[in-house]
Amino acid sequence: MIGYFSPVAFILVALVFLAMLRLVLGPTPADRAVAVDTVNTLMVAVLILLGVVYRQIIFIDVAIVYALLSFVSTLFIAKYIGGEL
Amino acid sequence: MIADILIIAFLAVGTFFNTLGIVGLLRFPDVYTRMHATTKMTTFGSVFTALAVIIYGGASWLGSMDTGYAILSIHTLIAAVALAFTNALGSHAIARGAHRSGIKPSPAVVDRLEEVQP
Amino acid sequence: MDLFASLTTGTGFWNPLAWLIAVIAATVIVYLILQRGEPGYKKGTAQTTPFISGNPEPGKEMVHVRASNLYWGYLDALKGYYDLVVPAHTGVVNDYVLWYLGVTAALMIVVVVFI
Amino acid sequence: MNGFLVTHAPALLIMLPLIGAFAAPFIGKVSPKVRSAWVILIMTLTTLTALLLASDVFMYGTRIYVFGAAAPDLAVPLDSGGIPIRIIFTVDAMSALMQVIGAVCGFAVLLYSLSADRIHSGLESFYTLFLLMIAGIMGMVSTGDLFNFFVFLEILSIASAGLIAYRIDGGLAVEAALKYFVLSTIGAMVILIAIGIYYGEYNALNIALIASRMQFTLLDQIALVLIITALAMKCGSVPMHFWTPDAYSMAPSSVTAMLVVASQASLYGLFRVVFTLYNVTLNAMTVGWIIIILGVLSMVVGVTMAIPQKNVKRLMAYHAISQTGYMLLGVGVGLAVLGNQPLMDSFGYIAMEGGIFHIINHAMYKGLLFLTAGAIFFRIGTYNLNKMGGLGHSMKYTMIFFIIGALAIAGIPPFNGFASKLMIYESVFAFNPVLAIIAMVVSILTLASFVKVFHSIFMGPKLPGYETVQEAPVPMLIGMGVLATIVIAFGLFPQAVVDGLIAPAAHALADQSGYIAAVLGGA
Amino acid sequence: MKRKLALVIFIVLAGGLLLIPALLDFGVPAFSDMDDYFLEHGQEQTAANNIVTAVVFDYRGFDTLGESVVLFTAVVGVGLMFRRMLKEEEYEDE
Amino acid sequence: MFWNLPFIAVVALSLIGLATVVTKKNLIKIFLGINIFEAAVNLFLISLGYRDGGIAPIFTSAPSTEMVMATPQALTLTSIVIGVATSALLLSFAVIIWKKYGTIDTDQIRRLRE
Amino acid sequence: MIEMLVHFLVITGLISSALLVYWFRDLLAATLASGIFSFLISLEFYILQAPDVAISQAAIGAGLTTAIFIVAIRATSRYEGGGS
Amino acid sequence: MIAFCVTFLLVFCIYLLLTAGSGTIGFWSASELVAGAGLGIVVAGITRKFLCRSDNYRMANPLRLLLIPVYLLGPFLVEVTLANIDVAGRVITGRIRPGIIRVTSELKTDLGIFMLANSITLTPGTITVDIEEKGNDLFVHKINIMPGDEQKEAVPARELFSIADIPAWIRRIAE
Amino acid sequence: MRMSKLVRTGADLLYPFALIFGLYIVMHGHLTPGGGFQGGAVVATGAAIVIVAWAYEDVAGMIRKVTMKAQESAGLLLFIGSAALALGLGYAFFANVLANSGSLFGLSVPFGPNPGELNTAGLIPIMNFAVGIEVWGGLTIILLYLLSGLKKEEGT
Repeated sequence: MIGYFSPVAFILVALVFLAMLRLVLGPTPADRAVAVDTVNTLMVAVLILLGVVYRQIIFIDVAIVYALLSFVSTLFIAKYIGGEL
Repeated sequence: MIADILIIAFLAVGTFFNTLGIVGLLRFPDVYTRMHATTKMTTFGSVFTALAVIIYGGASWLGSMDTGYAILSIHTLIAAVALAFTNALGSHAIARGAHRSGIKPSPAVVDRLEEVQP
Repeated sequence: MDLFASLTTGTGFWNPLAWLIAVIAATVIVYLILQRGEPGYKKGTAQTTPFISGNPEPGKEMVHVRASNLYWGYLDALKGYYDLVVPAHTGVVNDYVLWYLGVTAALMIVVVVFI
Repeated sequence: MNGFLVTHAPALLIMLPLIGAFAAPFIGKVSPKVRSAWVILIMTLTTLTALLLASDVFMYGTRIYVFGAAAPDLAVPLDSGGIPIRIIFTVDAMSALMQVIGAVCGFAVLLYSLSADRIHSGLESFYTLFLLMIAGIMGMVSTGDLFNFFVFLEILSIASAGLIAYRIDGGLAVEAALKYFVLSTIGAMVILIAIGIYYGEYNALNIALIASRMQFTLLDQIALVLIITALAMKCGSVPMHFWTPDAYSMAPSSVTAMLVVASQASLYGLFRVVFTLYNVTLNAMTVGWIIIILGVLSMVVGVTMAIPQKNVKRLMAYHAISQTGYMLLGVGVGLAVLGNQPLMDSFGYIAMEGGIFHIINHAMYKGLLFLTAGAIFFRIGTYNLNKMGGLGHSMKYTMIFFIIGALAIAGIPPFNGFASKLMIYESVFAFNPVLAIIAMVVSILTLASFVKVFHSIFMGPKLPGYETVQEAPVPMLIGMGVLATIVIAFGLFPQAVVDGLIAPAAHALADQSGYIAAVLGGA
Repeated sequence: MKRKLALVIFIVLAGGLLLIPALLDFGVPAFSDMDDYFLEHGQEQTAANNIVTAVVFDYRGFDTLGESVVLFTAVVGVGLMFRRMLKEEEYEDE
Repeated sequence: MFWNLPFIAVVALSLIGLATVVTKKNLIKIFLGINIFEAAVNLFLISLGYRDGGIAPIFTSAPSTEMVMATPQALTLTSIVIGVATSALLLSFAVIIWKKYGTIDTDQIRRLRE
Repeated sequence: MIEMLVHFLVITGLISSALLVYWFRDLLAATLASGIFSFLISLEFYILQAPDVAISQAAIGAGLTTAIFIVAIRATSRYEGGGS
Repeated sequence: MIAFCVTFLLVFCIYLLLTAGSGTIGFWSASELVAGAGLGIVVAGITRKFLCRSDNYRMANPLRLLLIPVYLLGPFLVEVTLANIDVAGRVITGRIRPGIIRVTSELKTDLGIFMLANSITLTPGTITVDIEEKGNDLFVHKINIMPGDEQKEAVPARELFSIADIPAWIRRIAE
Repeated sequence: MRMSKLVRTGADLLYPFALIFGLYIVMHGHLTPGGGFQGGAVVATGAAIVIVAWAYEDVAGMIRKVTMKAQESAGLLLFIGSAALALGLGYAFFANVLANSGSLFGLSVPFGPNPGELNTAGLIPIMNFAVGIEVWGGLTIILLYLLSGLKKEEGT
């Protein structure tokens, strides 16, 4: 069953590149923030999948940390571009 | 066997929505519509990939009765819930910040917020 | 562990004890010479004020030689050198880092080539 | 009890300042007096420990301390196949010497700063960082583990940067601290790359183990370059000296005196890498000449840049660069003839002894000079030489201390600078006469520049505005007096010092196999 | 001029650093005796399953202390930067 | 050669970081360059300890095969914390300099020179 | 094999995001690129079997460092070359 | 005190969830239980003022908590799936008609409005852009505004969703 | 300034979760990936969420600088204290005297893969905890200081 997971991880990592394209193009900082947020989400999925691929259950903790903490930089960016910081 | 089919289906759904989300990120005209495409559709897709992992863990647990697989499922569930929770808040924060910084929704039929908060 | 041993320096030696004796002797001589001087010197009288050909004494800050005025000739003689070295201290962080990396690169060439 | 203290002294030397630093924020809340007493107590204990350890090391030889082992001297576990696996402190004669320098200087400077910095804000943080700086210096000079060296280097850099920026009033100090810290961060990272290279090649972090496995391949050469340039930059050698005048001139005077010691700890690291880590495997002539050239450049550029300066501390900072050149020159000559026993016996050891003796002398007299500059600033509030003058009438003791320091740095007998410089001149003359002549010329220029400083500050009539200037407070004078006493004592009894302290240190530095044997045991 | 110099310096540095991938093999370390010791004996000596933690807190515990001290130092330094200055404090002197 | 990819990345990243430090004039940009350089060094340390086909050195319910080395990971942990401490102090310097000088352009932060 | 491809992609992403940090003149965008760089290097640590370091890098490098950089940008100026 | 107990119980449950499968007392070992209790007390002491800022313990009712998974897996999942498919079509075809509209709801509590806003945000096609702090009116960016809606001053929250009555569910849970 | 009400409510809900998750990582440092630094950073990030969601003036009352400073120093002192524990028993600094001793955290583990038991590894969990609260305090206070610099700039 494990064989199914790694191609998906590959596709998701490739999608990160396309998200970085928006980081380059994005005219406003908000666009870039959206790109970063997207990358975060994709990365959590990649981490979960790779954790299964490596058969290491404990690796999932890293994904939880990611899911929790990538949020902070998003909030700071949002607060900054909203002029509230 | 059923588990296999479910995993493949969920992974396919997840990949499909993730891809479409990124396509939307590149195609849509302004911040808000891009946000529609990405933050929610990628969340949906990522949660579905996580669901695939959960099903994999559950099926293996039932097959082998190794508690490790149960732990895998539970932790993945927590990760998925945290992901959904934080993403919703994060995209709200970005949308609010973008609107406050003066980015107007460029193709828009109506903007009620602008009337209240110039 | 002789306290007043001579300092071994390879080719010569230096003994602080001999030096101390010499200094004490010199001090005695100086003192003797000083004893032979004019004893009538008193503080607070006109003896202590400088005599500048009848002109009034200039202000204290005029008498004092400023630090920038010292060694003017020396600096002027080495003008070419200083024009080279002083501008190198630009005060820009980037240049400082570049100097450091430059030395690293130069030494890398030297060490790899010469060893 | 004494045995316990001596056994655990290497660790206590780090732990005491650390505990003092951690508790200082709490104790500072009570009252300033209690805080001062606490800091003094910690510093006294540290100094006593350093002296105890040094006496033990000079009497019985290298002492090691293994962190985390069942017994403090069990370097190699029985089942490990003859390799040390834990962090090991290796205190040989050279390390002990540096510890004594750091402790004594720190003690004197602390006495001075208790009264000099009394009126400022943020003093809890100031003393915390001061103690952390002491801990960093102690750790750097006594560790026998490369990564541990890096960690302490970082502690030292961060604490120094915080202290340099202490006077944030107009931003100049922060600018200096920024320059220092950017450079030192990059340097530390480069050192980490070098450590990584050693680790990748030999799978070891212990200096003795790497030294025993050293092959001197191409990668080792690259690592050597990376590590010696970074450490030479940290000790302020030309042409990577640019941060030195900025940082030295803008830090508070007491901190500047400690920064001198800190830069010498980096110098120690440089010598340790070259002599203990590589020793005869490297091409001693080439690396020796590199160090000699760095030293000569430092001497010449430092002293020539010093002469036109108008800020007294900046001038002294350039002199510090110039004096660092002497140490590099002396030890570099020793390195250049390393492996050639007849030459080593005839002048190599003397040159190294001169260089190492100059380290301790420089720490003392340069610290003294910076402290006098600080005392003058404390009274008149400026460092600008053009605005000074006639202070000799009112600040007599400060003037005497300044004379002592100035004559010592210029190499006038009977002060200690003369002794070490004489050793360097004569041994370097045997190696290459041109270098010795350059060294003497630099010494003359040093004297000239200090004559200028002395004239500008103390000579001349009492300037208006400075009539009411008083002598510096007594605690500051005590701090300066400690250093001045050492300067005179080392100048009057040079051979005793050389025999007792310097020669063992030089021989310990040159003796790689002894170092390896002390850690690994046997061969 | 300076830009060209920087370019030359960077090329030399790149050459020097590229020796690392040229001479070190990724994935096949030459020596590994110290780490083998940790992997073999770490679990029984420290009773910790995570060998990284065993190394961080036991075998190299002193480094960890140093690292905590670094963080502490940085905090104290940052606090010093943002401290409340007294009114009568005057330092500056160009 | 393909397996030396991380080391090549280390070289590339260090050069990019150093180039940022040398050529950019903005302080914050310089700090970002320093961050990249630090990350490159961390990556170098981690790749040193990697063994082909090894697993993480944790004994909790993992298949028992060869393990990667543990020491570089410990060193990298230390290095990361040192990096964040460094960044914090540098940024606070930049904030103070902005307050006092009104600029964070390195060409203008040069009151101390000669 | 696919793991190797993932590895290759991640390293390419690392280098390109580092170049983005170099290239952006808007400091906020550069900081965001540096955030992505941190995420990717954390993923690289993960692939190299160092989960401890990956957690550490994710929490400190990607979360807090980005945050304090943004605070510092707010306290100074946003564009490179922008004066007061 | 109530706040402390509520926080402690919640935190303890999360800890137990994280460490499930460690031993034999239920799924847990004795040391995990002790450690969980200790850490729970610490965390509850620190965060009780955060979690229970509004001093409103309606959510402490276990029945309401049980409703949350039912809600998430039932109507919410259906809505999200439908909306996702809808937006997927829009991504491919590019037919959009965006705008920001004002949405009213009868929810009063912070938690209720929070859940509604998150549900709206997670449903593709709508994002909560802002909230009126006093009246709890949401401003929602919608990717496809129904013709006629742009004239309305405010739209009830129910009309944003197609099948399930999400606001009613949330009222059942949170109020 | 505060962020919107939704973010504030979310931050309040997330804070206990981040705290317990961080402490979980701290306590399980010897069993799973993680440890003092990582867990401390997670907790500090949880505090950062609260800090960013509320205004600085509000946060100054909720998360106090004095407490954080005390916590940091206390963590370090606990660390040094546990390291010096070995000194009294005749070992060197940092010797892990509690491991395999049968007392607190003193169970031993079999060699090889095993699911792990919290009550092992001797001093390591204690040190993990010490480092955890130290990093928690340190990183939080850095953020608070930087934000306080921001406020002062606006005041002048």
